[in-house]
Amino acid sequence: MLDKNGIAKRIAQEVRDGMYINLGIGIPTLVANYIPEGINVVLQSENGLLGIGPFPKEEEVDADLINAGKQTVTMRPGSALFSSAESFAMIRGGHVHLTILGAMEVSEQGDIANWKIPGKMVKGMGGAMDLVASAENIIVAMQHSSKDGQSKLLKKCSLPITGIKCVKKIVSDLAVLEVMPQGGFKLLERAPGVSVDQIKNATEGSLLVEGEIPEMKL
Amino acid sequence: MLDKNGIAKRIAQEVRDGMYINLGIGIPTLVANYIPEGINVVLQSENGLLGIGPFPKEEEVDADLINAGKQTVTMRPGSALFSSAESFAMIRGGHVHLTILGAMEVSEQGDIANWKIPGKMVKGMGGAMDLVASAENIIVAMQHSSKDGQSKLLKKCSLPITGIKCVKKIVSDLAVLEVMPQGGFKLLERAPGVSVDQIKNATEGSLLVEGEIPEMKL
Amino acid sequence: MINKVVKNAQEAVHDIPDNAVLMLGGFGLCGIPENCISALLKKGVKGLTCISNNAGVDDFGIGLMLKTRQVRKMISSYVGENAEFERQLLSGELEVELIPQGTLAERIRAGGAGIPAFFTPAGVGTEVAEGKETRVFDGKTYLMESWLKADFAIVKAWKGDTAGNLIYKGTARNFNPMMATAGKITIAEVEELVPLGSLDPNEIHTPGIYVQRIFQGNAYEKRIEQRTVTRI
Amino acid sequence: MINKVVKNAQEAVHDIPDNAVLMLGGFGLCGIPENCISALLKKGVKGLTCISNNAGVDDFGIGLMLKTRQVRKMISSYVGENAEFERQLLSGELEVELIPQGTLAERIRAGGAGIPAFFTPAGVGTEVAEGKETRVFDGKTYLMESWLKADFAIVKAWKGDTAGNLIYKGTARNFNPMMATAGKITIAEVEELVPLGSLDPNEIHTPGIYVQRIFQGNAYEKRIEQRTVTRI
Repeated sequence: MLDKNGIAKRIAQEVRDGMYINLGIGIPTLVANYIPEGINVVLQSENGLLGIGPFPKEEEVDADLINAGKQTVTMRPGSALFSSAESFAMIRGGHVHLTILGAMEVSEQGDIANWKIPGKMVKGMGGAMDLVASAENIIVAMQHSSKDGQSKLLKKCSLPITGIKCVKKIVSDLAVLEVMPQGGFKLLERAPGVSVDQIKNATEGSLLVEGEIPEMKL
Repeated sequence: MLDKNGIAKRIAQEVRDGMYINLGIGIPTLVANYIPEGINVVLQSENGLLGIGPFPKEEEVDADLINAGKQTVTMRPGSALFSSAESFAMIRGGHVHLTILGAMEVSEQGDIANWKIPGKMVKGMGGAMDLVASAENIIVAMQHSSKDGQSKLLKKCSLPITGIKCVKKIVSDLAVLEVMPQGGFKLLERAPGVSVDQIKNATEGSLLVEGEIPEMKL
Repeated sequence: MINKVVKNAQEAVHDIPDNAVLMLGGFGLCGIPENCISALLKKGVKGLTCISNNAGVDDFGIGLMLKTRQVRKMISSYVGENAEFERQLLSGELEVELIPQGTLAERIRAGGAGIPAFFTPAGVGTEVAEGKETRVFDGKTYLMESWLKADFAIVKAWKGDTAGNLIYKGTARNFNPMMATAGKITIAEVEELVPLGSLDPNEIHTPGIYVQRIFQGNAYEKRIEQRTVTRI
Repeated sequence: MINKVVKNAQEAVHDIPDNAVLMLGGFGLCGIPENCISALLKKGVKGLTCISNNAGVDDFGIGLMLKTRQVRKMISSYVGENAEFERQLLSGELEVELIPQGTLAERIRAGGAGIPAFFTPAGVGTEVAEGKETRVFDGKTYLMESWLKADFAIVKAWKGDTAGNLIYKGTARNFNPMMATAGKITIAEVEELVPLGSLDPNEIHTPGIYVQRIFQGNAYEKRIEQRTVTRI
């Protein structure tokens, strides 16, 4: 089983040189810590920054420089600042190559739910609906099951959805899975020490298991 | 009868303090020379400048600073530069208060034609179609008749039109006229030395003459 | 140039009536018009519709106006950090319209740019699409969304001149530039009001044509929601 | 950051094939990509569709490519200053689509911003409206217009860094920023190519994400169409 940092570490392996990437709040933000040396990517923050750098030192903190999670950040050399309209023009126009975000549920069709639990919780969709409707390549970072053991990889989402048929890949605490164009979760890799049966039991949607499933290399 | 500078001078009287104004190519550009002292206005150039100043001195000429007529210009203190998309956002969004432009023909409904003579001449509409479709207040600077004596203030435009029901006022070499909401040219002022009959003869569209028509004060 | 300077926040908001539709710039607490929000609280104007990406936090920003119940309706994309906002929303005390962030930004831009409607893929197949026209372009489905305008747009900039030209700083730009274009009256509060000619025309983010009133704000708190630092 | 630098105009345009759809920045001769136009002339690529507000003048800018008959179709808003353009248009030798300038600018922005269609009042009731859907919003009639994209967008900026961030100068900005967003491949030629970190992130007009290739041009002629001076 992977912890949050483990999930982030595995997702970092998906990153290719030259990519522009949007990282969502939570685990996705951690991915930045594990991008290999020599891989040049640019991180986009939808509140108006290309080129997010590390968190600032105490004396560098600037209230006017935050990421989409409202955390104070720095800028790398070669950064650019812009408005929210320009930011989503970039996103909608397909200029951001990869979006990594969290989810409450994903369906075997690639639908994603992550913004609302009716009657209980409303965070709002923020930029997530724009991101999932626009990105060519979407990777979801999530827990495979809820705290009370309910699967979050479903036949159909039970919560109000954020976008349809958009998720391409999932990295959970248990596995790496691909969402197939015709539907279904194809098991690609197991987390260290996790068996195929454990993953089967934790997946409500159709799980496709073909041949030997390798363990992740982290 | 007014010459080009006379027309520009008369139009300058329509300008009010605090206005943002777009001046078309030709006579409209001359209007800037006659705006009274103490009247603060800002001139917009649709190629991306607010705050057009006078033409430059020889040593100030900058190839990267031109107006919509491709003439070299200067900037007044407090100017702003922007893209063509932003420029027409301003125009379309109704932020420019007054548009002054030339015309080949105007109809008594307020239609205007100024971009094409089929088979003979095509200048292109440039920004004129956007300007006439968007501005609250449009004043046309034009000759009342063509060189061979044909009226240019018509019942219906004979040339391909640039916009419908948009012209509010006309200042020609002969007269100042208002286009009535229900149609028709209402005569407001005569050019110095021009009689009402002369204007009647030169106007093909319905001319409304009510009471004594004063001569322009220039 | 045209002089747009007013004395202070109180004068800037003096004629905002009850039930007005307002836009307020900012993303989280970054780039919010602190002085005007204080003036609105003091003025006690009620029944407001506020268009703003967030609603501040419980005890700062628009959150303060939620507490005093001056807001009838919020139009936002994210509730996240504001417990009082979420409570009023879930209890139905506050009318809330949630809009995808990019759609919100583009609808406001459209309002300022004279574009009554446009098509976007955001929200297709979700409850955001309910009642909206959809159309397929190049094999992909899009929603038709309409422009947003406000009676008063209230923005915060870093520097501004007397003609209303504005420059923002860092990510405090966010929604401010679009909102500046979409108000019948646009009010800009700036950290530094500079004389005409002090700003480079090539560096201006919001041309003065969009701004009707400008003043230099004071005592900016610029509260940070998530102070995150690297420890070395 | 990602390094986008190529050696020169020749390398930048080396893979532009016959019959490509190009966007070329500039308004009149102001802000045109002089180096890339020269390279396209030398390369002799044919059957081009060129999207550009103007087509240069007879002996400069895109006008040169009209003379060599490399252009099959022009999409522009204004022909005015170009006799050869007007001649080829009137004789039917050249296919020409004339678009209102603001609509052209907005269609290009829409192409870059993932907005397949929008409504504008420009051209309602004129021949521009023929065959187009109209719709009434708030009592006013609008046309539906669609996005424009290009295989290659070629823009000219004043300064640029190795990551493709661009700053334009004066009114040479014009169509360049929107076009930079709307090319599958965007090529930027700049007067001055500066190292990463030399440009203030707050002053960048075109973020590098839109640019795939950048180089420092040389020998800019910057011809002036209407040199107009005040004599005192």
